[in-house]
Amino acid sequence: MSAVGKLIREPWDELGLSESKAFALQRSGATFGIWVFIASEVLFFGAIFLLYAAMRIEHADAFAAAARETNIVYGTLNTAILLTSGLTASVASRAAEHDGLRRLTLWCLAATAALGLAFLVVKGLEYREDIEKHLVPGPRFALAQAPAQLFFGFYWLSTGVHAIHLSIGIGLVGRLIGKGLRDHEWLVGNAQVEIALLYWGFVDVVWIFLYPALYLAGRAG
Amino acid sequence: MSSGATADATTLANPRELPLELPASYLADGRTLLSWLATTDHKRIAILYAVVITFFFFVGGIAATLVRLELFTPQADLVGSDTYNKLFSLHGIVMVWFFLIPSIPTTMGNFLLPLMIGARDLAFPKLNLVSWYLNLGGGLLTLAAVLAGGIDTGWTFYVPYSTTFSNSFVTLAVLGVLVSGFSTIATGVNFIATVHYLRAPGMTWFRLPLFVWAMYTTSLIFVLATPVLAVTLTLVVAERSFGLPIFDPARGGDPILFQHLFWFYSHPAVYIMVLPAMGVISEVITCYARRRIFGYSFMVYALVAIAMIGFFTWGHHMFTSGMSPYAALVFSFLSFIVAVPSAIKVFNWTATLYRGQIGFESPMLYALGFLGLFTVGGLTGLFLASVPIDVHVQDTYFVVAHFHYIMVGASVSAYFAGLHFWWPKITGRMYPEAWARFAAILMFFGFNLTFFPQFIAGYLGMPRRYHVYPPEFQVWNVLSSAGAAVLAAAYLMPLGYLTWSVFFGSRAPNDPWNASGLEWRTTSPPPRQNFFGNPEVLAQPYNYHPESTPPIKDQPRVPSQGSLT
Amino acid sequence: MGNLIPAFLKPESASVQAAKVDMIFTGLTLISAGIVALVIGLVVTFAIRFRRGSRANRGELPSLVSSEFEIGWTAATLFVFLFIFWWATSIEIGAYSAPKDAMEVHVVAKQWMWKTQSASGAREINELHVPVGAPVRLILTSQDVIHSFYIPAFRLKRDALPYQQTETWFQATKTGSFHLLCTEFCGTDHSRMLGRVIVMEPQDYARWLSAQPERDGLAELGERLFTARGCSGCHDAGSKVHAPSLAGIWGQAVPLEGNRTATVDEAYLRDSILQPKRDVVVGYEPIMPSYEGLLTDGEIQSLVAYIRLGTDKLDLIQSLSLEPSQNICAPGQSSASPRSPAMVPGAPAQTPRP
Amino acid sequence: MSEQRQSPARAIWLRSLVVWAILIALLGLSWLAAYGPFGGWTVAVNFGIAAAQATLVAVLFMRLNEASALVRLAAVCGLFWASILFALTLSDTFSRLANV
Repeated sequence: MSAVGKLIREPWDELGLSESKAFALQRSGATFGIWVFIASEVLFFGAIFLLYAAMRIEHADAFAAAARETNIVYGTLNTAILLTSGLTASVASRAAEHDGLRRLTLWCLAATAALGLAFLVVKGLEYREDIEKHLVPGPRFALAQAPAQLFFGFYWLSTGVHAIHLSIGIGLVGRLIGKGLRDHEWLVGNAQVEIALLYWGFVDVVWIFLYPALYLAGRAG
Repeated sequence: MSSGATADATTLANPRELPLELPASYLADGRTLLSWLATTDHKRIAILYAVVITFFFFVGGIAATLVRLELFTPQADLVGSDTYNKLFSLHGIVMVWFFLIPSIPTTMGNFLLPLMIGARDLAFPKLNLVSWYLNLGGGLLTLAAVLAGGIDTGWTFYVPYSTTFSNSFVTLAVLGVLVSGFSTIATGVNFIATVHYLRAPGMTWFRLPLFVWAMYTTSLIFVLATPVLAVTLTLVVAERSFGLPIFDPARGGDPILFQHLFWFYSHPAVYIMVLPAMGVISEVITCYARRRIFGYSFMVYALVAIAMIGFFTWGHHMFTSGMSPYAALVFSFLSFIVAVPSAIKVFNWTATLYRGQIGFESPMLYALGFLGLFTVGGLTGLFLASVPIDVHVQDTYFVVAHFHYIMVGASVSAYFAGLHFWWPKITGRMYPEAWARFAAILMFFGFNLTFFPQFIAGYLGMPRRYHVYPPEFQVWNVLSSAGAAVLAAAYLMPLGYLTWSVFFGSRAPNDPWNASGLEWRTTSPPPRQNFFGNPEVLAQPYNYHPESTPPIKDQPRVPSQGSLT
Repeated sequence: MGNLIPAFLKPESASVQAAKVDMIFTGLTLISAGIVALVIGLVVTFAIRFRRGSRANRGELPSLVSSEFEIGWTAATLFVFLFIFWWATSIEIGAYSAPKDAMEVHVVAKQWMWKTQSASGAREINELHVPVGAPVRLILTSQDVIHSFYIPAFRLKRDALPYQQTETWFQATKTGSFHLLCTEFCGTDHSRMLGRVIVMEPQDYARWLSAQPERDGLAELGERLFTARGCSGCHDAGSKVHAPSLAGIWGQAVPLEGNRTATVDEAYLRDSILQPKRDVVVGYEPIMPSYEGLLTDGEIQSLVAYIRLGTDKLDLIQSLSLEPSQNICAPGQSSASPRSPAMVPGAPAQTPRP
Repeated sequence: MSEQRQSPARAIWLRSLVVWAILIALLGLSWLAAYGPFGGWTVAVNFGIAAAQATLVAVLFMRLNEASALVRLAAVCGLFWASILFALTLSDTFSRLANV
């Protein structure tokens, strides 16, 4: 069986199509599938941002005061890290389509995973600082206004959910690296590469919106 | 093979030729437990789902029985208040998330969707298996919550009761529902990709059977509504277990926001339950009326319109909640609009009967019952969409009766209609028709006796979720409880005779109802590969008129029955 | 039209709104019954006439029966449904805002009881007395979870939300005693969270009211001051500071330093506020600062009235004084923005500010 | 590696780097804008920039520009339903606030 043939799964292998056509159709189906899932995720994070919007409208002052307490340096650094990981992910996804770019693909995948880990490390440092500053909602919360606790409830929840998504992304990319190292032909044109990196891109986009929501509110004045 | 009849490629092979050199049926394709638990065959996964949801149907049913038994008298005489609250919560949670929502899509949908469009399997078979495990895992988590001591929030999990005040196992149950939500999303993605990518040659969008359209539109709701439920439940867990305040009113949180998010999912969830039912009914009515569906394209548009507009109407659950009166009017208006496509469907089914050759086999009895019950359920929905009436009957037994007419009267009737209709295809066995008809009729009358009195009790002012109630409502509750006993018997009957038929029923031919769909153009039960050869579709579905062209260019010779061994 | 439904199927109707709801309910029931009869009638007719083997005509459908038919019944249902929407909505809009002169009643729900207080000062638990024919505006809140205030005979229901206020109103048309039920699931004894609304003739109501303990609004003001000026910080039961509780001390004799006693009356309380170190009760340190110049005479009067009533009797009011920011369902405390009179409850309750 | 093999890599890098540079520049702009004198418009500016960044990532990094119409439809569906959720819920929140 050819390299492409090995990658065709049921039921795409029984459509009576030639190998290359079946492979292309399977890839296109998989891409569509992950986009449908991303649409679903848009609703998931949409609901989270809706909560943010409604609560901020109801408690504008408390939210501004609370957002000033987040560490904008960590936040901006992390945004830059994730945007850069988006770059490497995109390059990896395009390079994986070319036969001769296996090394580039692997390096970019590795860089993507590494940047993801760096993000989590920075996030961990930030969490430690937040805990030291008593920014965890509860009786020892640092700010006087009660609704400020809502902001930090949202902060911990949204960053936590995002971190879980990112960790899944790191796992997926790590799996691609492992498979790609073992089997020289596995990466080329494989739908799984594109799927993982599209998911990565979406996690990126979520953070792009979390950044102004969590770090930029209430900075002026 | 020497029979002269085999000269025509499109006819069935002689039954005596059964040991043809053809694949065994999906049931005979592996006999170990592992061959079931690790299967990627959509048909076997459908059976796995059927086992799980049947179990949960009876779990929820037992809870309902105890609730109805308790309500026989106005006083508390069977269980205490906390137990009662846990019973109706269990009933709601199990029936909504572990029976109704997965019921038709994951069993008949899984089994029939690829067969109806001429595909070998769903687009992502492994994902399909993962969905089943997620569904099972969610169910077990919820069951664990019940065994640990139960949950008493009602299926709606309203904050701040669920986050701050309830002393029951909310987190565990909520996690169970959350996990089953992921299962639902995965199923939705799978169905959508399958319909887009794996239709057989000639199976254009407007040749799809309405059941496939129903699965497709249901999947849209799966994918687009369920994530919002996931967020809502995550927030409940975060607030309850990690102390992250989001809805806590003491710190400025807004419980009405929770209700918005909850109903953004849970109203479309009603359409998740009823759209597949509509799909089943369209298949059954056309077959037993021997008539093409009246207004096929309008039926399709109606399905799509219900799935779309169904997302805009959630606020009618919140008219008395303190929501803004302006928003209430907008939601009221949209709720009236969504009733229009439902009405169109009812009229079209009725018109399909006109000039038919109507037979009254048991699936058709269920389908005709569906028509009546769905009409009553839908029209009482208009009462609830009218703000002043809703203010009176919201959270009373009127609402309980209304949604049971839709979810039980319509959806469960359709579930049984479909189960009987496709039973020969799924199991390769015929069920005892007389018993099936008796159960269908008993179910219809038992249902009406159970739930119609609840409309009256509700209008008279009996609130729902009441353990004890003012004595003037007793007569209606006695009627309702009596009906519930009939209904329970009617639900147990199919369990008995269908199980019997699996072992002792006569062998089913490939197309016992002389139906027109692609799923009947293969053996009963079908082989692992679904079809013999590559089906090609030539015409519209519901080809029941003698004058029309044969719909399907048939495959090589098909054995007249699948292998059960 | 209301007469079409037999009496035992009709809940008691005792408010202006109830009559309107019953009218549209009956109308909608008739329309629905017509549609159900039409559908079931057609299904049964077709099922009999076109049963398998009957001799009815099975030919092509007449050309009339085609997409025109579809469009026809789509338009017809849309028209009927929009008509019902218009009808229901016009009733809703017409009845949304309470009349300006409505009597005001505060309702506080908690697990599992209703506490009501009318503007005239009468305070009740699980009961509400109102005069017949007078519009009554309800301002609801909750101390714990969401409850829902439901009087079936008035066709009236409104959720009571924690830390927020909601409003609704009614005008009783019949005297008698009516169920008050909770319809939002609120925990163990949800189904026992019952009460009565007693509608009385105005003169009976006046008599009932005059038999209630006297209220002049001073005590309420005093309670706010008690919190606002920091009295409660030391004198509350849960306080860490060692200060006497003031609950129920009115009229009592208290022991003072040097074997004296004093009766708690207006003069003693006034002295204790302005010159606290003079007559300290035995067992307490003279740690209270003087409020000389910090309270006006009127404010002292209010505090005295509050203590006289009993500091443990008024938590109802306390639960109603919310931070405006936490209160988005409620009409504001002051400076309300202009509203459309058709849609929104009437002018907000002006709470007296210290 | 041969000349032919190098050129696709260079093309890939070149395009992606340009997009990345714009993204980082927008990030800096957003940061600055947060401290800027825009009053109530700061929120709009910040989220506007975020929307621009998200569009760039979705279209060029996640390759919606090359994707089939079906895939674009899926993406648009997500946005459309999210906008319904926002519009109807916030209409309630706003009109409740307006009544305070």
